[in-house]
Amino acid sequence: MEYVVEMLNIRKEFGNFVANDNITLQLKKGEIHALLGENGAGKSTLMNVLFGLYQPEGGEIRVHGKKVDITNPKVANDLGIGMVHQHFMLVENFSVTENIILGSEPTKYGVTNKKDAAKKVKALSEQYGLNVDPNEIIEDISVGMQQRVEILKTLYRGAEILIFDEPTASLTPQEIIELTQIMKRLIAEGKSIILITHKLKEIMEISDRVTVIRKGEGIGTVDTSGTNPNELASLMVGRNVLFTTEKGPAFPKEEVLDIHDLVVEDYRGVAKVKGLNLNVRKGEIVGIAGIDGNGQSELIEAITGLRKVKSGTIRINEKDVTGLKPRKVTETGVGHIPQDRHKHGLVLDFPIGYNIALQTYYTSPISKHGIIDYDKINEKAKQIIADFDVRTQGPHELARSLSGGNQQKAIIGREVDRNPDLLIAALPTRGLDVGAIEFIHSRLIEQRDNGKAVLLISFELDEVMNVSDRIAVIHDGEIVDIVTPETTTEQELGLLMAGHHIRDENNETEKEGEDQHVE
Amino acid sequence: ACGSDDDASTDTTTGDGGEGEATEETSDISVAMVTDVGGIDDKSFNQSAWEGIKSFGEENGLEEGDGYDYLQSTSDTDYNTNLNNLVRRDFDVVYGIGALMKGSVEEIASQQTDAQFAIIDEVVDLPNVASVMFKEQEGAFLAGVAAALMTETDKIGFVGGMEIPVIERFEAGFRAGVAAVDESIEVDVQYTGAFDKAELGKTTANLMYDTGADIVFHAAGGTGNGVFTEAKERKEAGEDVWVIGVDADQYEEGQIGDENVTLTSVLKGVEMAVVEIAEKTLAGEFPGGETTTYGLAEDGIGLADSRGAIPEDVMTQIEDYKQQIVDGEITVPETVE
Amino acid sequence: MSFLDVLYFIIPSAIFYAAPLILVAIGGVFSERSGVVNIGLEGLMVIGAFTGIVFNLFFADTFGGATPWVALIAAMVAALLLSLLHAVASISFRADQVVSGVAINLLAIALSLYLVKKIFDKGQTDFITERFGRADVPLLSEIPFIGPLFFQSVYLTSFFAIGVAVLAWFIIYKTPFGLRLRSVGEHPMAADTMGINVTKMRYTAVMISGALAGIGGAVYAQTITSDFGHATINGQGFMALAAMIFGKWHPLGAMGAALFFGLAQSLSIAGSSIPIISEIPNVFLLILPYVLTILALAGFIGKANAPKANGKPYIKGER
Amino acid sequence: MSNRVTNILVPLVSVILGLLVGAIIMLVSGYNPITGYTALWNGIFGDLYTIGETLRQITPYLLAGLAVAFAFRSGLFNIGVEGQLIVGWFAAAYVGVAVELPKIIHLPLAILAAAAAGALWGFVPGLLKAKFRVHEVIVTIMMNYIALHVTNALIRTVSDGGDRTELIFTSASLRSEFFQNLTEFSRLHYGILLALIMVGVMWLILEKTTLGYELKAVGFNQNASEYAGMNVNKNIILAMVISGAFAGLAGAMEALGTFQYVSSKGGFTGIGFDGIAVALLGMNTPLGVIFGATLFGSLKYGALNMPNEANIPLEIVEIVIAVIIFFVASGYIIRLLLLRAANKKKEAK
Ligand SMILES: Nc1ncnc2c1ncn2[C@@H]1O[C@H](COP(=O)(O)OP(=O)(O)OP(=O)(O)O)[C@@H](O)[C@H]1O
Ligand SMILES: Nc1ncnc2c1ncn2[C@@H]1O[C@H](COP(=O)(O)OP(=O)(O)OP(=O)(O)O)[C@@H](O)[C@H]1O
Ligand SMILES: [Mg+2]
Ligand SMILES: [Mg+2]
Repeated sequence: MEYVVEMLNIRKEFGNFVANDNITLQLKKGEIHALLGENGAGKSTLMNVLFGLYQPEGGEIRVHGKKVDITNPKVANDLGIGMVHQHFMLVENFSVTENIILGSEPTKYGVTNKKDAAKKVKALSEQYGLNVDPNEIIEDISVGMQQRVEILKTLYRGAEILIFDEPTASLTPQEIIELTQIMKRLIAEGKSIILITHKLKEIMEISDRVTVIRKGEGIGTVDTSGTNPNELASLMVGRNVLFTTEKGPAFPKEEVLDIHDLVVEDYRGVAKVKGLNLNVRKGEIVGIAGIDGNGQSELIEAITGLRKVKSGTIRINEKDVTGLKPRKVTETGVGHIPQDRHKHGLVLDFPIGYNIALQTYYTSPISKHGIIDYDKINEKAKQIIADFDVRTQGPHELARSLSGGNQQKAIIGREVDRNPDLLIAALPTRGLDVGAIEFIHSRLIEQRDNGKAVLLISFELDEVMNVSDRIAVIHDGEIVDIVTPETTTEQELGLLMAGHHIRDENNETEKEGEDQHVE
Repeated sequence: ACGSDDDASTDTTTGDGGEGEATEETSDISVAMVTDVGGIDDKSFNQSAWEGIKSFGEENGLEEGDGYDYLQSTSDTDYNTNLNNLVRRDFDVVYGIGALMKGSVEEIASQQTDAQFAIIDEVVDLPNVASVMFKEQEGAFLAGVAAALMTETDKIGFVGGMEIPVIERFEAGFRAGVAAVDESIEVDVQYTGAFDKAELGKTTANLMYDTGADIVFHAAGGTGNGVFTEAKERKEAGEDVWVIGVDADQYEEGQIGDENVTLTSVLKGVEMAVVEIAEKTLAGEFPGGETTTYGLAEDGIGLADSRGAIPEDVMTQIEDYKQQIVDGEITVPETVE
Repeated sequence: MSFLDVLYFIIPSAIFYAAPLILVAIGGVFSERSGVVNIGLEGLMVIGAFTGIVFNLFFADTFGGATPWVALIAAMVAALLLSLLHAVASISFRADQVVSGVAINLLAIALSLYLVKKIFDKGQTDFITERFGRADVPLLSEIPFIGPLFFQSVYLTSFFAIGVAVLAWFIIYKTPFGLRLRSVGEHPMAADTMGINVTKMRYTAVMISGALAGIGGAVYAQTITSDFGHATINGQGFMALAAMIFGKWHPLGAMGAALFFGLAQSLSIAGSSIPIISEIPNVFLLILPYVLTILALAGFIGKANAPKANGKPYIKGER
Repeated sequence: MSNRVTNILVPLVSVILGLLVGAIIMLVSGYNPITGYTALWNGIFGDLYTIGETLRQITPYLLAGLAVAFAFRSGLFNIGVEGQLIVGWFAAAYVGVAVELPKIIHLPLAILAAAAAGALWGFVPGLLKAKFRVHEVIVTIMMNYIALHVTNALIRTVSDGGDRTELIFTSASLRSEFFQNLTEFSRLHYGILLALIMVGVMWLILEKTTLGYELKAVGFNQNASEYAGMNVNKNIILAMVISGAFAGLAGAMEALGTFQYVSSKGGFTGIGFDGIAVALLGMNTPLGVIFGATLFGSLKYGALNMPNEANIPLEIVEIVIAVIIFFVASGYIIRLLLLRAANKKKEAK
C-alpha cells in the first residue's frame, strides 16, 4: 500500500518542553486516518508541523515517498497538503470568496477578478455538495458554513491530503452528519484525510485507522475495525477506563427559574427569542436541545442580564430579575458557564487565579471596603485548582497559556464553587477530551444532587440525553416541546430541533440556522 | 565679574550690591543672553538681540564663548536654568530676551543679587535689572499710515498671533495710523491664536486678499510665514498685494524672483538696546533698576527701508507723522478701545 | 461676505488645508491596515518636511521649476528610510508599536533640528525660492459655480493628494495586494496559512506609510511655510492620525475626514468675516474646528472598527 | 537568567546603547563625546543646584507618565494628557491668585482644583467613549487644542488682557524654603513628594483595590468584564477621569511649584506628550514610571548644559532619548541576545 504522507519519528520542542516525542504517523491514500489523544497530547502540534507552521527538531516527513522539508504553509500547499484548523483561519470581515482566493488571487489587468473567482468557488462547492454562497461575509454565516469555507480553501488549492483538526467540536448534530458525508465524498474523489477528534463514536464510524498519542508520545496505530471505544480510551489515557457517567434519579423540588413569555432581540433588532416559557426546579438538570442560532445565546444572555429583554418576565427564586444588571442577577444565585470561554469566560491576560475570582473579587473575604486581598484570591484559586483538577503551574500562570480543557475546568470551578441555586452551563464540554467531559458531567450532576438547579445548553444530543433530567427543545426562539431522556430518542429530538413535530415529518427541506449570526 | 560661586550664601532678599561691583573690570566685560523658544535665528527679537550681543562682542574683541554667548531655551521651564548657567559663567550682563522671561529674570535676579540682568519687552523692578520697553504702537502707527496711503482698495488686513499685550500694541498703533490718514479705510483684524501655525496665517491672508484687502500687516511670528507665502503666490499670479513685516526687516521673506511683496517692516531696535546696555555697563553705568523705553524718538522703533516700494511723496508724509509723534503732537494709543 | 463668497472661500481653503493631511492619513491607513499602529506619522512628516526643504534649497538651481516635485521624491525616500526603523522595531523586534512610534516622533524632530544646526548653523533653514504654485485648471475653471469652487487657483498637490486617496482605495480594495494587506491586519495567522509572508507585507505597508507621510510633510512645507524649523510640523501628524481613525481606516474615509477638518478650520477663519459671528469672542472661533470634530464623531454613532490585529506583533504559532 | 534580572537589564542595556549611538553621532559630526557627556553629567548632577532642578524637572514627568500609564492599563490611549495638564495648570494658578486663604486650606484647594480640571478634561473623552464608542485618541487630540485656546482666553480675562496671571499667593505655593536652601536656590518644590505619593496611589489603586482589578479587567477584555458584572462604561469613564486628574496634578506642579503663575501659551508644553514616552519606558507600571520620568527628566534637563558647557546642540540628547526608547521597545530582541549571551557563558563553563 502506498503512503501519501509519512511522518517518521517526529520530535517537536517548545523551549524545554517536548510536545511531540518520536511520533510516527503514516497516511494511506484514500483513507480517513484518525488522530486521538487527550487535550494537550500534541495532536495539533504534530499537524502544524506537517502543515509547515512549526519546524520539527527531529524526524522526517515524506510525501509520496519523497523526503520533504516543509518550511512554511506555502510549501505544504504546494505539496497538496491542506489543513482545516481547530480555530478557524478566516478573516471575519472578508467574503467567502475573498477568504478562499487569498494568497492565490486570480487577476485581470492586475485587478482581483472576484467574479471569476466566485464562479469557481461556486462550482467547487457544488462539486463537493458544500452549498456555500461565495458572496456571504464570514461573520454573517454559521460555524458549520465557516468550516465548509475552510474545506473549500484547501480544495481550491488542489489539496490531496486534508487535515481536519477537531472539525466537529463546534458543529451541530446535523452539521456533523453533513460533514461526515462531505468527508466520504472527498475520499471518493481520491483524497486522503487526517482527522483529529475527541469523539470516539465518530472515530468508530468513519475512520479507517487510528493513531493514538499520549503526552507527546506516539502510542501506535490500530485498524478501526479491530478496536472499540473502550480500548481507544484506554490507549489514550494509558490505563483502563470506562467512560460512563453515573447518574441516579432526580428529585426536583421548588421552582428556581421561571421564564414567562420572553421576547429578546439580537443586535440588529430581530427577535430571536419569541415568547418563550420555561421553568427549572431545584434538583433537576434541564437540557436545552437545539440547533445553533435558534435563540439559545439570546436566551442565556437575557437571563444573565447581558442582553436587554424586549418583553416578558424572568424570575429567579420568585424574584423578578427581568432587566437587572448582570451582577444583580449573579447575586440572586446564578452561576454561568459561558458559551465562549475566550470572549466572556476569561480575561486571558490575567493570571488564572484572578480569573477564578472574576465573580467574587468584590466580596468578602477577598475584598473589604474596596480593598482587595490577592493572597485570598490565590488561596481560593489554589483550592479550586485542586478541587477541579485544573492542570496549571499555579494561580500565577496566565489564563492564556492553559489548554482549553483546563481553562474550562477553571471556569466551572469558579461558577460551581459559589454554589449557585441556578447553574447555567452553555456548551460546557466543547473541544474537550473524553476524560474532561466525563469530569464536567459528573460535576453538573453533583450540583443537581446537592439540590441545585442546572440549565444545560448543548448542541450535542449525546450530552443532552446523558446529563439532562428533562429536555426542552428550542426552535426558532420557542420551546417546542419538553421531553424526558427516558422516553425519547435521538431521532425524535432531531426532528423536534428541526422544527417539526412528529406529525409533519415529511417537511424536511426547511433550512435553519444557516444565516444565523454566530457569536 | 560678580562672584557666583558663593551664591549659596547669597542673601535672597533684594540688596543693591549689584552696581558697584560691576565696575571692577571696566575695560573688559562679557555679555550673554538667553533666548526664548524661538532661538537666535527667529528673524525676530531673539535674532536682533543676538546680533547686538555679537556686534558688541566683536567690537570689543571678545571671544565667543567666554566673552559673549547665548543659550537657547526649549521650553519656558528652561529660562531659569539658562539664566543661572550664564550667571555662573560670570557674564557681566545676562539678558533675558522677551516678555515671557519676566518671571524667571525676576526670580534669578532676586537670588543672584550680585549679578546684572537685562530684560527686553518687560519691566522687572529690581535694582540689578535693566528693563527695556518698546513703543511698538508707534512703529505700527507708521505702518498704518503707509498702508493707508498705499492701499488702492481701501481695505487693509492685520493678522495677529495670540491676543497678548505686545501684539495688541501693534494692532492699536496700526489702526490708529490708518485712521489718521483716512477714517473710512477698513481694517480687517484677525487673531490666529498661534505664532506657529503657518497654514492659518496663509488661509487668513487668503481670505483678507480675497475680500478686497491689498496690504496685510502681520504680527504673528511663524504664522506670518503663511501670510508671506500667500502674498507671493498672488504676486506671481499678477495680483498687486503687499505684506508689512514685523520686528526685523522681512524684505528677504518677500522676495520672489525679481519682485518683492514686502512693503516695509516695523523694526524693533532690540539690537541697539542690547548694545546700549552693554556699552553703558562697559562705561560703569549699568542702568540697573531703570526702564528704558525706546520709541520713534529714540530710533528704537522705525520702519524698514521699503527699497522703493513706497514712493518718495508717501515717504515724506510718513516722515511728517513720525515727526509729530516724536514731538509729542500725536500720542499713539497702546490698546484698542 | 455673501453666502456664495463664503463658500468660494471655504471649499478651496478646506481642500488646501486637507491635502497634506490626506497624504499622511492614507499612509496611516496602509500601515494600520496591515496591523502596524503608526503614531510616528508626525515624525515621518517632520523628516519629509525637512528633507523637502533642504533638497529644494540645494537643488533649486539644478531643477528649476520642477524642484518641489523632485524634492517630494527626496522627502519620500528619507521618510521611508526612517519608517524602516519603525518597521524593524515593531515587526521584527516585536516592539510595542506605540512606543516605537513615539521614538520615531522624538527622533525625527531631534535629528532634523540637529542637522539644520549643523548645515545652516542656525535653528531654521532659509526660505525656498521654488514653491508649488497655484493655477487655474484650463477649461474646468470656467464652469460656473463648480469652477471657482474646485478649479480656480488651485494647487496641483491637492489634486495629487486626492488622486493618491483614490489610488489607495483602488489598491486596498481591488487588487490582490490590497486583499493580502487587509488579511494581514485582520488575521495574520490566517494569511500565513495561505502562504502570505506576513512580515514582508507589513514591512511594505509601513514603508508605504513612511513614503506618503514624507511626501505629505514636504507638500506642507513647500506650500505653506517655505522653510523648516522646530515649529514647521507641530501636530499635523496627529491630526492625520485622527483623520485616519475618523475615516474608519478607509482611504476615502480618511480623505473625507481630512476635508472635514479643513472645512471646520476655514469655517472658523471665515467666521470672523461674517457680521453676526464676528461679535462672538475669538476663542469660540478658535476652538470651533475641534468642537465640530468631536460633535461630528459623537453624531456618527457606530464605532470605528480598527483592523483586528492592529498593534499586535505576529508571532508564529501563538494563539 | 531570571525574568526579573532581564527586566532590569533591558532598560540598562538600552540606556547604554542609546548613549553609544549619541556618542557616535557626536564623533561623526565633529564633537568630542567625552566632553559632551561630561557636560550632560554636570548638567544633571553637577552640583546641588542642578540636582535640585533635575528633580524639579522630573516632577511633572512623574505625574504625566502616571496619567498615560493609568489610562493604558485600562485599555485607553490618553493622548490628551497635554490638554489636561494645561487646564490643571490654569485651575491651580487661578485658585492661587484669586483668593488668599490659610495655607492649610489654600494649597490643597489649588491642588484639588488642578486635579478636578484635569479630571473634567478627561471626563469628556471618557464619556464619549463609553456612550458613543467614539475613539478616545481623536477626542483627546481635539481636547488638547481646546484646552490651549480656552486657557489662553481665560488668562486674558483674569489678567485684564495680559498674557499671564499675577504670582500666586505664597499660601498656595508648593515652593519649599527647605529644599531651596538645600539646593542652592533651585526651584525644587514639595510637588516631588506629592508626585511620589501619587505613584503610590496609582499602585494602590491598581494593585490593592477592587477598582483597580476592574480597570485592568476592562482594559484586557470588556466582554468578560461585563459578564463578570462590572460596569464597563463606568470603568472607562473613571479611568479617563483618574488619568486626567493625574495630568491635572502635573499642571499643578508647574503652577504652584515651578512657575507660580500661568501664562498664555503659544503651543503645547510637550510634557503631556513626553508622558507617553515616560509611561511606555516604564512599561505602564507605577514603579516603571519613576524610572521613565527620572531618565527622561534628567536627560532633558541635563541637555541644557551641553550647549552651555560643551557647545554641542542639545538636540543630541533628544536623539539619545529617542534611541533609548526605541531599544526599550525592542526589549524582545535585547532579551534574546542577553539570553544567548548567558547561555554561551554557561556552555563555556
Ligand atoms: N506554541 C507553543 N509554545 C509552547 N508550548 C506549546 C505550544 N503549542 C503547544 N505547546 C505545548 O504542546 C503541548 C501539545 O499541544 P497541542 O496543541 O498539540 O495539543 P492537542 O493535542 O492539540 O490538544 P487539544 O486536544 O486540546 O487540541 C501542550 O501541552 C503545550 O504545552
Ligand atoms: N502559544 C502557546 N504558548 C504556550 N502554550 C501553548 C501555546 N499554544 C498552545 N499552547 C498549549 O497547547 C495546549 C493545547 O492547546 P490547544 O489550543 O490545542 O488546546 P485546546 O484544548 O484545544 O484549546 P481550545 O479550547 O482553545 O481549542 C495547551 O496545553 C496550551 O498550554
Ligand atoms: Mg489541538
Ligand atoms: Mg481543543
